[in-house]
Amino acid sequence: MKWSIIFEPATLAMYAEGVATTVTLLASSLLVGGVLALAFALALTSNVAVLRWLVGAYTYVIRGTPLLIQVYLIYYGIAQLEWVQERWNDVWPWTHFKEPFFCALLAFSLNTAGYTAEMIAGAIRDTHAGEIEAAQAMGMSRWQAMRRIILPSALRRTLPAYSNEVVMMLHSTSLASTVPAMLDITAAASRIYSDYYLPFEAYMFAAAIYLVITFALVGLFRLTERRFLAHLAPRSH
Amino acid sequence: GCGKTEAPAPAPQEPAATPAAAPAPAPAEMPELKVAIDPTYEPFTFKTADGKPTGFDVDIAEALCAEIKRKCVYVEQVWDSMIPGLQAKKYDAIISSMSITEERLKVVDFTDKYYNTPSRIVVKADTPFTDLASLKGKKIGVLKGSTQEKYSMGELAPAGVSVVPYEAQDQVYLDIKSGRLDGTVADSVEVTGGFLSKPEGAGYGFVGPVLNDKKYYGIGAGVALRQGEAQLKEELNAAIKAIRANGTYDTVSKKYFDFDVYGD
Amino acid sequence: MSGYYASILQGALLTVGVSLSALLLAVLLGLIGAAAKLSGRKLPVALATVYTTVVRGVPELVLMLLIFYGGTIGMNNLLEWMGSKSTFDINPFLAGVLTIGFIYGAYMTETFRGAILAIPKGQMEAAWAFGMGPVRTFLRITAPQMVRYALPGFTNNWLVLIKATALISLIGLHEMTYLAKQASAATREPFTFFLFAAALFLVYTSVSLWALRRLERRYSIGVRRAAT
Amino acid sequence: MNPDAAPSSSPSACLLKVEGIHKRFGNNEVLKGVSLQANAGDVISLIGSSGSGKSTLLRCINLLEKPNEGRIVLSGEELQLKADRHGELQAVHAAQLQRLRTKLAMVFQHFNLWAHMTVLQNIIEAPVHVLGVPRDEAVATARRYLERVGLRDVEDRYPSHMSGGQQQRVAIARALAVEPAVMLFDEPTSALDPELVGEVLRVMKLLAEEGRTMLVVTHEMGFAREVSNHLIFLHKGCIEEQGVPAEVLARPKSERLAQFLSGNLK
Amino acid sequence: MNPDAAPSSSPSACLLKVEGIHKRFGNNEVLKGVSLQANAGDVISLIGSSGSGKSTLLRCINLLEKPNEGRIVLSGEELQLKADRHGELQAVHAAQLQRLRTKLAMVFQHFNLWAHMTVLQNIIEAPVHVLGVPRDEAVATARRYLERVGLRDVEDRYPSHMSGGQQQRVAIARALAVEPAVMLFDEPTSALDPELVGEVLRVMKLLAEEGRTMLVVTHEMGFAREVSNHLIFLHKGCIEEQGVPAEVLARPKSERLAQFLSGNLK
Ligand SMILES: Nc1ncnc2c1ncn2[C@@H]1O[C@H](COP(=O)(O)OP(=O)(O)OP(=O)(O)O)[C@@H](O)[C@H]1O
Ligand SMILES: Nc1ncnc2c1ncn2[C@@H]1O[C@H](COP(=O)(O)OP(=O)(O)OP(=O)(O)O)[C@@H](O)[C@H]1O
Ligand SMILES: NC(=[NH2+])NCCC[C@H](N)C(=O)O
Ligand SMILES: [Mg+2]
Ligand SMILES: [Mg+2]
Repeated sequence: MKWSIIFEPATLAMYAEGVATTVTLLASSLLVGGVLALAFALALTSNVAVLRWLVGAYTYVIRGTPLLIQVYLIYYGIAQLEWVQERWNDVWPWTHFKEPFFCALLAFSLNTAGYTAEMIAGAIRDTHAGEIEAAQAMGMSRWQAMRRIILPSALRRTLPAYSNEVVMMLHSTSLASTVPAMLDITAAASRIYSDYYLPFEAYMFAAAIYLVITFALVGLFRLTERRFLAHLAPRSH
Repeated sequence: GCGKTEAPAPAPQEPAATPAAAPAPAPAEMPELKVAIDPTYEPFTFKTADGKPTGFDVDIAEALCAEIKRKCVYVEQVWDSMIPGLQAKKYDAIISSMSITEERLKVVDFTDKYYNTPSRIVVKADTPFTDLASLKGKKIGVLKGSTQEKYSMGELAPAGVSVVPYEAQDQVYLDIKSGRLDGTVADSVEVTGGFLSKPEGAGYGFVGPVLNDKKYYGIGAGVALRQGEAQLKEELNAAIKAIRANGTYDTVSKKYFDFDVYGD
Repeated sequence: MSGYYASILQGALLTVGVSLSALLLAVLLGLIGAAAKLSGRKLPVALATVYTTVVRGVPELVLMLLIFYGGTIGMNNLLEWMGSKSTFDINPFLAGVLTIGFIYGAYMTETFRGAILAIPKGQMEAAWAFGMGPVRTFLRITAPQMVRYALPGFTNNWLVLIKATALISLIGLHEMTYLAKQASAATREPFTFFLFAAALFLVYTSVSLWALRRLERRYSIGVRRAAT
Repeated sequence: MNPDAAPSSSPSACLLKVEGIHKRFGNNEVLKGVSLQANAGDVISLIGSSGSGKSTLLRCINLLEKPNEGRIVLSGEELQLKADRHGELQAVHAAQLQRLRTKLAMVFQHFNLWAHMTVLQNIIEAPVHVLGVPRDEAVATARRYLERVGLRDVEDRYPSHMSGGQQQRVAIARALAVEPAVMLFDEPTSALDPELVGEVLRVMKLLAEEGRTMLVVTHEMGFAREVSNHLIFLHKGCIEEQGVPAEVLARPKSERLAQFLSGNLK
Repeated sequence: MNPDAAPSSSPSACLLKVEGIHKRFGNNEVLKGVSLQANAGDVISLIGSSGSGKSTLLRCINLLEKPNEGRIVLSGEELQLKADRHGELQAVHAAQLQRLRTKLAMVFQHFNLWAHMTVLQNIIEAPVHVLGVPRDEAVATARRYLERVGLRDVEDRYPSHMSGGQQQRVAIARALAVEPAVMLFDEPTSALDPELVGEVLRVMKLLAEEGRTMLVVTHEMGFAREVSNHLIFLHKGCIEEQGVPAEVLARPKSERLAQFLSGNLK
């Protein structure tokens, strides 16, 4: 065991860069994925059959194939298409496909959007029918009931499942290490491992970092849930 | 195929074992030698479409195994974890164009070299080149954990070249083809076989000097072994001498190259 | 070219093999873990809690690398230190099965524990009120109902597990993804081969889903669904 | 099924008129032409055995259930209906339906309070976001009605943290807060213990005394007798008998009603 | 809390004796020393407002809830109890507890039918697997009791596919099928509509006439008056009043009981 190497400034700096990449990647893919997911969820629960079918097929494929392959498909696969190659030097938005960060971000966003959309759609469908009827009986329009009653209630109920999804996404970002030039926590560890031949120490340290971030995220969600899911908490009096 | 190097010695021994004796432990059976390869390195180490390892390294490995009366068993490994794998005893030797460098000698042992070829910078053939600084701003892909990576990080990156490490050399070619990279630093023979001679290599060529600075590139490719395996090291050194002497080396070499890869 | 397709198909067999073996291990660990967590005894509860939190707090990939590289080195050092000559040879198949089984055992623990807790207390109370002992109550009342409550979570875990096998390509097991990656690089046609591998995964997950739905239907006998 | 038996005095006073409601679920005809009308201040009890169609009738009145036939007139304005492709009537103008619904508050059998909102938020939701009442005004009204139903210091609690009787009363306050023309109650005391039943019924009695118009599905004969001024007995989707509660309950004409009333051991 | 008020005739006839039951949940003392006894053929009604401890008392009798103090004697055999580290009593011999429980059948407030078993499987489960009755005999008995509670052609149905009233009756049949010495009923008619209430109460009346011993938690004063021969009013964990039902109900001595009974508008 040579833990001293792990705690050298240069090594720590490498891990720090990894943490920065991982956190940026996580935050931005959750943001993009979240917005997409909301739109997809509305499509999944709309009464336009084509929309339901299209988005349904999308989530089915996303959830049925490994994220690693999705990453490869977007990073290496898209690059093979001549149609894309012809325009990615100057035609926006294709120019972005040259950047590894964008490819990773795209893969992760599309992936989490698929899972999150199904989660939200499920919560929308599970909204207590009586509560919707109460809204209708009060004279709310369809969209008004969706905006005032159904979505606020559904999004709140999605929170616990979503906190799992966020933790899983954090873990998924470790796949960014398979994209060249992405130095996330795992890539930093593997760099140190191959430079100093210290697999155990390098990955142990990375695991510890992930564990800390995971706990931080879980704690954050606990607080959020305490605030937004107060109505589901057991009676305290 | 890799059938070129036949092993005439053990062959007659096999019929000698009677079928009745087969279940009993046969001491005549050749012990295995687990050999690590990274088959993304045409023409040295690569795989045929149906998944068989092949290439110059593999043929040499077969020849060496035949000499020392062991049976080569190949284990595939990503380049940057070759040495950890060796230390973890996932295999006993690395025969995959691994250069003998000072740095590696600190953690593993090497046999004598079995070939030595220089590396080169490869970019679009019409790139104007005066010195390394003229490559400023170019994106150069290299194999993670390779001598070429060490060189690029040490010399090109300070000159303003952006160096991107890849998990395998053939992935570098994928990204050159797609246009994400401007070029690579690679073994001159390998890049000729794996890229320049293929359709997507058209328009690319060497620039700059021949690269063989010992500080980065070492003294040629050898068989890497765990430290302390003196006996195996000696056997293999003898075997290298033997195949160079008995012509096997030349046969294998001619199969792949029209020049002498052994170097001087 | 077709040689590559054939080899990827071969890799698919390996994927099936690894995932099924890992599943077996995960279910076993999950049952043990759930029993430990519900036992109420301090040591088993603590051990199981550490197991589930750490495993679920660290990316699978990192755990895999840790176990595959770090683990073997550690094992060999241990063997050497104990004076053993033999080396601990962990082949990628076994490593994959052990790692994935170990990781998903933690998820299964939570699923099984939740399923047992989800059974209304009254079901057990009715059994006790009729004079049934703890073992009979588990076998006749708890276990059959647990299957139903565990199935959705189990299905999820299984689908995630299947997909996680793709990660073992990164430690060198020659399953679909690994072979697709090699074929991609060798032929310089990544799109084609990754798409092919993705399709194979989709087939595998679809078949699993179909089978598990049937199983679920069998076990939901006696369950009323709210009208929608 | 004689409309003259209804407690109408002059047609002008008629607040709610429901005519010839038919409702089928698949092949099961649940309502077979039910008519009723309520004048301002009427309290109508709706009784009948389980499955006789009481809830369905109430739900047809505010179109939570689409009837197959029938007319609904509220304060002289007829709800415009047209048949959809399943032969069920739906509102021609969504806006009209929404407007009429604000005048028809419903207290559901299972309260249907919005679980993620506090008591106060539940009550001011419709006044503020549907009727456009200013927020503080709505809050003031809400507090007044909470007090009316005997609830204090509960406005920041969530429905799930209150007892059944309390939830029931919040639901009533929520309905009252939109100041509806007509209130529809669906078994407002089911699943309450006898003491809470008494409590809720007392609140409704007070509302009746104030002259509110109510349509109440109930199993409490005591309430029907003492609070309502008209009683309707529904049987298999038809009005089997109706009239002044005390009379009808004491001397049922139809055999079915007699049998229904004898079901109680009490 | 005078044991002489209990319907005992001779001590030998005493089937179930419960003495000085105390039960605390945390700091909340829910039962404060309740004693009662039942002779063969007694039907005891237990009334009291919500939260007064009725269910808890019933559950202490068969030790589904661990009392903090008290004795339980069934058919002259005392249940051996010892305090655990939380100060709650638990059975010394698990085997004795199991044996006594087979003589004390319980009908739960929420039925607690086993969801994964058909009606028939629910009923024969305990006779076959606990009492060791041969299967066909148990099936025959089960069918007999199903008929007794007025159920036919339901034996292969799952509980969730039946109405509340039907489930309730299956639960009664399940309890009867072990031919228990004493039956414990916890609000056996909650959540039923008036017609079904009558139906279930009739079944219990028949059982009473047959001389079954029963302890019934109920909100139905009619049942208490007409079927039971002893009535216990529980208030805040104590027996506030008890005696012959008709008398107690007509002339309650305690103020609390008078108030409780007036809660009904009926
Ligand atoms: N959404 C529905 N789909 C199909 N059938 C329904 C639906 N809602 C109600 N029914 C049927 O319509 C009939 C009348 O139901 P309704 O709820 O109006 O009865 P109810 O008089 O309110 O009874 P209860 O006193 O039990 O509440 C019942 O037979 C019921 O099964
Ligand atoms: N498991 C428990 N933990 C804590 N408190 C409990 C528990 N069970 C019951 N209680 C409390 O004990 C008291 C008595 O409850 P019990 O269920 O015996 O009332 P009950 O008389 O049966 O009422 P109801 O008529 O509503 O069924 C209540 O205040 C209740 O809140
Ligand atoms: N099979 C391979 N990929 N070999 C890479 C060798 C690269 C270089 N010669 C080195 O030693 O680092
Ligand atoms: Mg109803
Ligand atoms: Mg109770």
